[in-house]
Amino acid sequence: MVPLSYYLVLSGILFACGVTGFLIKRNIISIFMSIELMLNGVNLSFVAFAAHWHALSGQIFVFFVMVVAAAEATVGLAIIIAVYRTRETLNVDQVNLLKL
Amino acid sequence: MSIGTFILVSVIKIVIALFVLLTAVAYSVWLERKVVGHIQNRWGPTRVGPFGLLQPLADGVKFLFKEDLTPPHVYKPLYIAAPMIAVVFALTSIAVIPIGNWVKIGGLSIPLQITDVNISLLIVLGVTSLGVYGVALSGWSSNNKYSLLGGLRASAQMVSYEIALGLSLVGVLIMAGSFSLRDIVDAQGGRFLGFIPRWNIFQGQIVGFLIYLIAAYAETNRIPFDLPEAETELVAGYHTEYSAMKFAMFFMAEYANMITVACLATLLFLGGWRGPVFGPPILQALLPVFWFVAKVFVFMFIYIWVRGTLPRFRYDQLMAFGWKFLLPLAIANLMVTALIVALKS
Amino acid sequence: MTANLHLWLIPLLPLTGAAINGLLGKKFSRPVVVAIALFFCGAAFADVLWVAAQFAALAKPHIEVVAPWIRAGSFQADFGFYLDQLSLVMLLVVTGVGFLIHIYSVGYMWEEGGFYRFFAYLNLFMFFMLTLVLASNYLLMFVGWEGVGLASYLLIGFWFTKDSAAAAGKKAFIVNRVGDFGFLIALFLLIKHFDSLNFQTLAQSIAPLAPETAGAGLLTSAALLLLVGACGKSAQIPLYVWLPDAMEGPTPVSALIHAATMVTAGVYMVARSHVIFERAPAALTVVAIIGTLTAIFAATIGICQTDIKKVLAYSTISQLGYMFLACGVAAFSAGIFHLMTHAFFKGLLFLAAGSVIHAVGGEQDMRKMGGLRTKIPWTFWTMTAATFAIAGIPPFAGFFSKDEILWRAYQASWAYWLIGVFTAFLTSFYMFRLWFLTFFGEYRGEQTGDAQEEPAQTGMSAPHDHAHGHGGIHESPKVMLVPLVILAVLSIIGGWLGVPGSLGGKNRFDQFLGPVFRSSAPAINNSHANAGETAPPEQQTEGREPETGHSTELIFTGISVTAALLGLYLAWLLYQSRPQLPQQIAHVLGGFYNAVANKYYVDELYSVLFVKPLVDGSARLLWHGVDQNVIDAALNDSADGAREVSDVVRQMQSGNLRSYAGWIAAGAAAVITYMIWMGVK
Amino acid sequence: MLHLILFLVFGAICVAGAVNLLVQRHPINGALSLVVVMGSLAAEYLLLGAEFVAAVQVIVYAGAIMVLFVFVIMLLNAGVEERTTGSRVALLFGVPGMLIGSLLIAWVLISRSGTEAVAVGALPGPPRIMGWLLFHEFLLPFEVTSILVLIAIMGAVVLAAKPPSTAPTPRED
Repeated sequence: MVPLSYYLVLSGILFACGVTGFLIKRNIISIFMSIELMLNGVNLSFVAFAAHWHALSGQIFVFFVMVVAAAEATVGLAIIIAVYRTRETLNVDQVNLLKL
Repeated sequence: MSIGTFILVSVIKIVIALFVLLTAVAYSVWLERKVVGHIQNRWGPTRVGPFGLLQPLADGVKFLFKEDLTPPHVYKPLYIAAPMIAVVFALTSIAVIPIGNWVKIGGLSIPLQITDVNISLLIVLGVTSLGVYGVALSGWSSNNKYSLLGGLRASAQMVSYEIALGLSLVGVLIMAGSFSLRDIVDAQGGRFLGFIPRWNIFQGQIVGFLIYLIAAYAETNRIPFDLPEAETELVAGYHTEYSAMKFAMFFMAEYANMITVACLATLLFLGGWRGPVFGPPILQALLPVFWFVAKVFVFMFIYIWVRGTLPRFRYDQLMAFGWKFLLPLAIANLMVTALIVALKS
Repeated sequence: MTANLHLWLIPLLPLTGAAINGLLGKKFSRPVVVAIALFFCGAAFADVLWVAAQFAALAKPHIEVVAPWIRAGSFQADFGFYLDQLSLVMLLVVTGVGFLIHIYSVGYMWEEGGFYRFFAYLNLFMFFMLTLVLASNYLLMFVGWEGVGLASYLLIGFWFTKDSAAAAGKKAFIVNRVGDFGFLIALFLLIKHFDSLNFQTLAQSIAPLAPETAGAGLLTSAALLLLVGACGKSAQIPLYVWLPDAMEGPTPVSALIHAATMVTAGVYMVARSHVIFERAPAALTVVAIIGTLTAIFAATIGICQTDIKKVLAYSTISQLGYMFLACGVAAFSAGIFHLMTHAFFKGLLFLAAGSVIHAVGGEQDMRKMGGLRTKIPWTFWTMTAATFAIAGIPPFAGFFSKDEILWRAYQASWAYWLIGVFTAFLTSFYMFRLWFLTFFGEYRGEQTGDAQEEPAQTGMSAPHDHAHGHGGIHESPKVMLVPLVILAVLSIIGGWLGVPGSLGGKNRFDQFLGPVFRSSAPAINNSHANAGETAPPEQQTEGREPETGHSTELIFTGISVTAALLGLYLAWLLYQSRPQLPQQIAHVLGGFYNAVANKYYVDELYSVLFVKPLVDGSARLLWHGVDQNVIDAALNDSADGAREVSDVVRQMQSGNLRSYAGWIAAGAAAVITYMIWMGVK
Repeated sequence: MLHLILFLVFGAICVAGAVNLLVQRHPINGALSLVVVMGSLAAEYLLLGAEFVAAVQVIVYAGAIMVLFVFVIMLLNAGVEERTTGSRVALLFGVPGMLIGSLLIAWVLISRSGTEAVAVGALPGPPRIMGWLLFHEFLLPFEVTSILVLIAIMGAVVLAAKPPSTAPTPRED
C-alpha cells in the first residue's frame, strides 16, 4: 500500500526536473522534451488522484493532456524545423530576435 | 494457484514460447528462401540437410562465430543498444498472444498464453510501436548517411502506418467490445448459415482486414514497403553497418515481428484457433493449436509470396498511399462498422 | 385609437428619399434625383392627405407608439406619434408647402453644383420637421427640433465655399443652441416634476393645477424656458439675429425653412405646450410682450432694407412676432391660423422674390430693379397677391388671420393692439415699398446682372444658375411658376377658413382647433378644468369672449384695414409719385435712420457683449490655460512617464526564451508561497 | 508490500530518467531517457490500476510522440548542445524560484496529506467505462480536442512545408 503523497511527490519531482530542464537546456528540442516531462508529471498526479478519489474523470483528463501534448508536439516540432531552416541553429540563446 | 506455482508455470511457458518463436523465426527464414527460390525458378537452400532443412542452424552458427566488428565514429552505446531494443520488443509482444484454449494439466487449467491481461491487444500494439526505436536508433547511431536515411524512413513510415493499422483494428474491437485477444476470439465463435464461421473477416471486416494487412507489411518494413532497407538505394538501410550477431538480431526482430503480426491477424480476423475440433481429448486439446499455427503459416506464406512478386514503392508514393488512401479508408470502415453495430443494438 | 394610420410612414418617406439621394445621388443624373426627391416628398404629402381624409373618424388625440425608445424606471419616452387637429394643420402646411417648394427648387437649382446634395438636405429637413410635428413627447420633438436646426444649418451653408454663407450657417446654428439650451432645461424640469414628457400624460397631470397667478412657480419657469427655446427657433427678440443672415442660403430654402415651416416651429411648440402656458400667466405676458416688440422692431428695420430678401426676412420676423403675440394672449388657434396663412403668402413672397432675382440675373438690390411688371407678369401678379395678403387687405388670407390676432390682442390689452396696428401699417408700407420698387417705375439695373450676384457661382464650380439667357429679363420656367400660382391662390382664399363671426363667418378654423386648446383651458374661478370638452364650441367661444359685441370688433377691423391702406398710400407716395422724398426724409431723420438702416447695431452689440468675451475668454483661459497647461500637459507627462518606465521594463523582454521561463518560474514560486502562506494562516 | 517495492523501483527509474534528461548533453540521449521515464510511468499507471491509460501512454507518448522527437533530432542532425550563457535570469531567478516552489509543495504534501494509501488496481478503469465517460460527460471536450488535433495537423503541414522559393524540392526517385 502506497500513500498518495508518494505519488504526488514523485510527480512533483518529475515536474521540477522538467522545469529545471526548461531553464538550463539550450537545445530547443531538449527544452521541448522538458515540457513533455512536466506534462507527464502532471499526468501521474492526475491518475493518482483518480485512483485515490475513485473517480475516473482523472484518467479522462490524462487523455486530454495526451491529445494536447500530441498536437503540441506536432506543431512545435514543425516550428522547430522551420526555425532551423531559417536560423540554422537549435540553440535558443541564439534565437532571440523577438525583442524590443 | 499459489504465487509459487504461478511463477513456475509462467517461467515454463515463457521458455517454451521463446523456443517455439525462435525456431519459427529460423524456419520462416528458411521458408522464405525456399519459396522465393521457387518463385524465381531456383531451388533455394538444398545443401545443408534434407531440403536444406538445417540451413537456419548453419546460419545461426555462422552468425555466432563471425567477427563482430564495430565501425569507427559510431555512437557506441546506441549502436550496441539498437539491435537489442529491436529484438527485445519484437519478442516481447508474443507474451500476450493466446495460441489456444485453456488446457488442464494435472488439476490446474492453464491458458495457452503467457499472460492474459484484458488489454492485451493494446499491449501488442504498444510494444510493436516501440520496436521502431531499434531501427531508428541503429540508423542514426551508425553514423552513415545510408543508415540515417533508412532510419528516418523507417520511423516516418512506421509512425504513419501505425495510425491506419490501429484504426483498422477498431472495427474488430467494436464488434468484440473488448481489448482482450481471448475475448475477441471468443466473440468469433459459432457460424451462420450453418457453414460460414463467424470470423470477423466474414463479418464485414474484410476491408479492415485488407487495411491491416497492408499496414502490417509497412510496419514490418517488408516488401513492397521495405524502403528502410532498400538495397538498390540505401545499401542495406539502417543495418548497413551491422554484422554478425547484431545483424542477426535485426533479422530475428524482423521475422519475429512478421510472426507477431500474422498471429494478430489470425486472432483478430480469422477466428484465432477456431476450427473443426474432434477426436480424443488429447487431439481436442491440440487441434486448436494446429488450426492457429496453420492460419499463421498461411499468413507467412502470403508475406513471402508478396515479397517474391511485388516491386517496391517509391517513398513519396508510400507516404501518399498511407495518408491519402489508407487512412481515409480506415476511417470510413470504422464509421460504417460503428453505424452497423449501433443500429443492431 | 383603433384605426392604425401608420403615421410613422409620413416622416419615413422623406428620410428614404434623403438617404437615397444623399448616399447614391452623386451617381444619378439630375432628372433621377428630382424624381426621387419629388416622389418621396409628394408621397408624404399624399399620405398626409389620406390621413386628413381619415381624420374625422378618429378619436382625438390619435396616438401611435411605434417602438419603445427610452424606458428608465417610471420615465419613458417612446417613438410615438401624436395626431390631433393642431398637428394635422401643421402636417398639411409642412408637406403641402414643402412639396410646392420642392417643385420650385427643381427649376431654381437646376444649374447648381451639388444638385443631389440640395435635394437630399431638403428631404432630410422634411423628415425632421415632420418628426417634430408628429412627436408624441417632448424628447422626440426635441430630436426633430435639433434635426431641423441641422438641416437649416446645412442648407444655409449650402454654398459652403462662400465665407459669408458658412458664417451665416454657423451663426444660425449657434444662436439656436442658445435657445435649445433653454428648451433642454425646461425638459429636465418637466421630467423632474412630472416624470414624463408625453404630451398626454403631462396634460393629465398638469390640467388639475391652478394657474400660478401669484408669483412665478414651477410652471412659469418651465414655460419661460420653453419660450427661450421658441425664441431661438422662431427668431424672436433677442435671438432673431440669425434669420436675416440665413438669407445667404438659396431662395427656396429661405422660403421653405426660414419663412414657411421651420421658424414657425417655435410657435407650434408654444401652442403644443399651451397647457403649461395657460397656467403661467406671467409667462404668457412675457410671450405677448416679446411678440409685440419683435413685430414692431423687425418691421422698422424692414423699412430701410434694400436687399429684397432681407426685407422679406425681417417681415418674417415681425409676422412671427404676431404669432407670438397671439399665443401670448392665449389665442393659440389665431396664432396657428396666422401661421398657416403666413406659410402661404410668405412662402409665395420668397418664391416670387426668387423668381425676380432669377429674372434680373441674380440681382438682389431693389434699387437696381424696377419696372418688371410687364416683363415678368406671372411673377408680378402672384407677388401682388402675396403682398396684399401680408399687408392684411381683405379678402386676402393675411387679413383674416392678422385681424383675428389683433382683435384678441385688444381683448388682452389695448397696448398690444395699438402696437399691432402700427406694425400692420409698417408692414404694408415696407411691403408695398418693395412692390413698387421692384415692379414699377423704370428698370434701374444694368442689362447684364453681373453686379453682385446670387452666391451660386461664386466659389461653386457649377455654372452660374442664371447664366442662361442673360440677354435680358425673362420669365421663370413653368416649373417655377406653377407653385407660385398655387400658392397665390392659397394666399387669396386661405383666409376664408377663418372668417370671424363679426363678418358673418363662424371662424371654422377656430372651431376646428377648438378641442385642442379649450379642452384644457383653466376655467374661470377654478371650476374643474375641462368643462370645454362637453360644451359646444360656439357657446365656449361666447363664454371666453367678453361682452364687447360684433360692432366693436367691426370697428377695429376697419381701423386695421385703414392702417394697411395708409401704408399702401404712403409707399405709393414715397416710391412711386415722389421718388426723391426718401432721401430727404433720411436726411431729416439722420442718426435714427442710420440706426434703423444698420439694424439698430444689434449684431455689433451682441458681438461686443457676448462673442468677443467668449472668444477671448476661451482663447486665454480655456485654450492656453486649461487645455494646454492642464489637459495636454497631463497627457504628455503621463505619456512621457509611460515611455520612461517602459524603457526600464522592456529590458525584461530580452527575447531569450529561457529568461522568460526564469521569470515564469520565479512568479510561480511567488504565487505558490503566497497561496501556502494564506493556507497556513 | 509488493506494491510499494514496485512503486519504488519504477519511481527510481523515473527519477533516474528525468535526471538523465537533464545531464545528457545530446538530445537523442535525452529523448531515450524520456522514453524510459514514460515507460516506467506506464508501469506506475498499471500499479494504480489504470491499465488503459498505461497502454495509451506507451502507444501515444512512447510510441508516437517520442518517435517524432527522435525523427526530428535525426532529421536536423542535432549535435551536442553548446553551453552558451544566454540568460542570467534563468539562473538567478528561475532555478531558485523553481527550487523554492517545489520544496514548499513537497513540504506541504508531506506535512498535510494523511497516509491514506492507494490500493493496487484500486480503480480498474475498464476501457468500456472510459469510453462511456468520453462520449457522455466529456463529449464536448472530446470534440474540441479532435478539432484541436485537426488544426494541429494543418498547422504542422503549413509550417514544415518548404517555401518553394528557398529550395526546389529534389525528386525522390
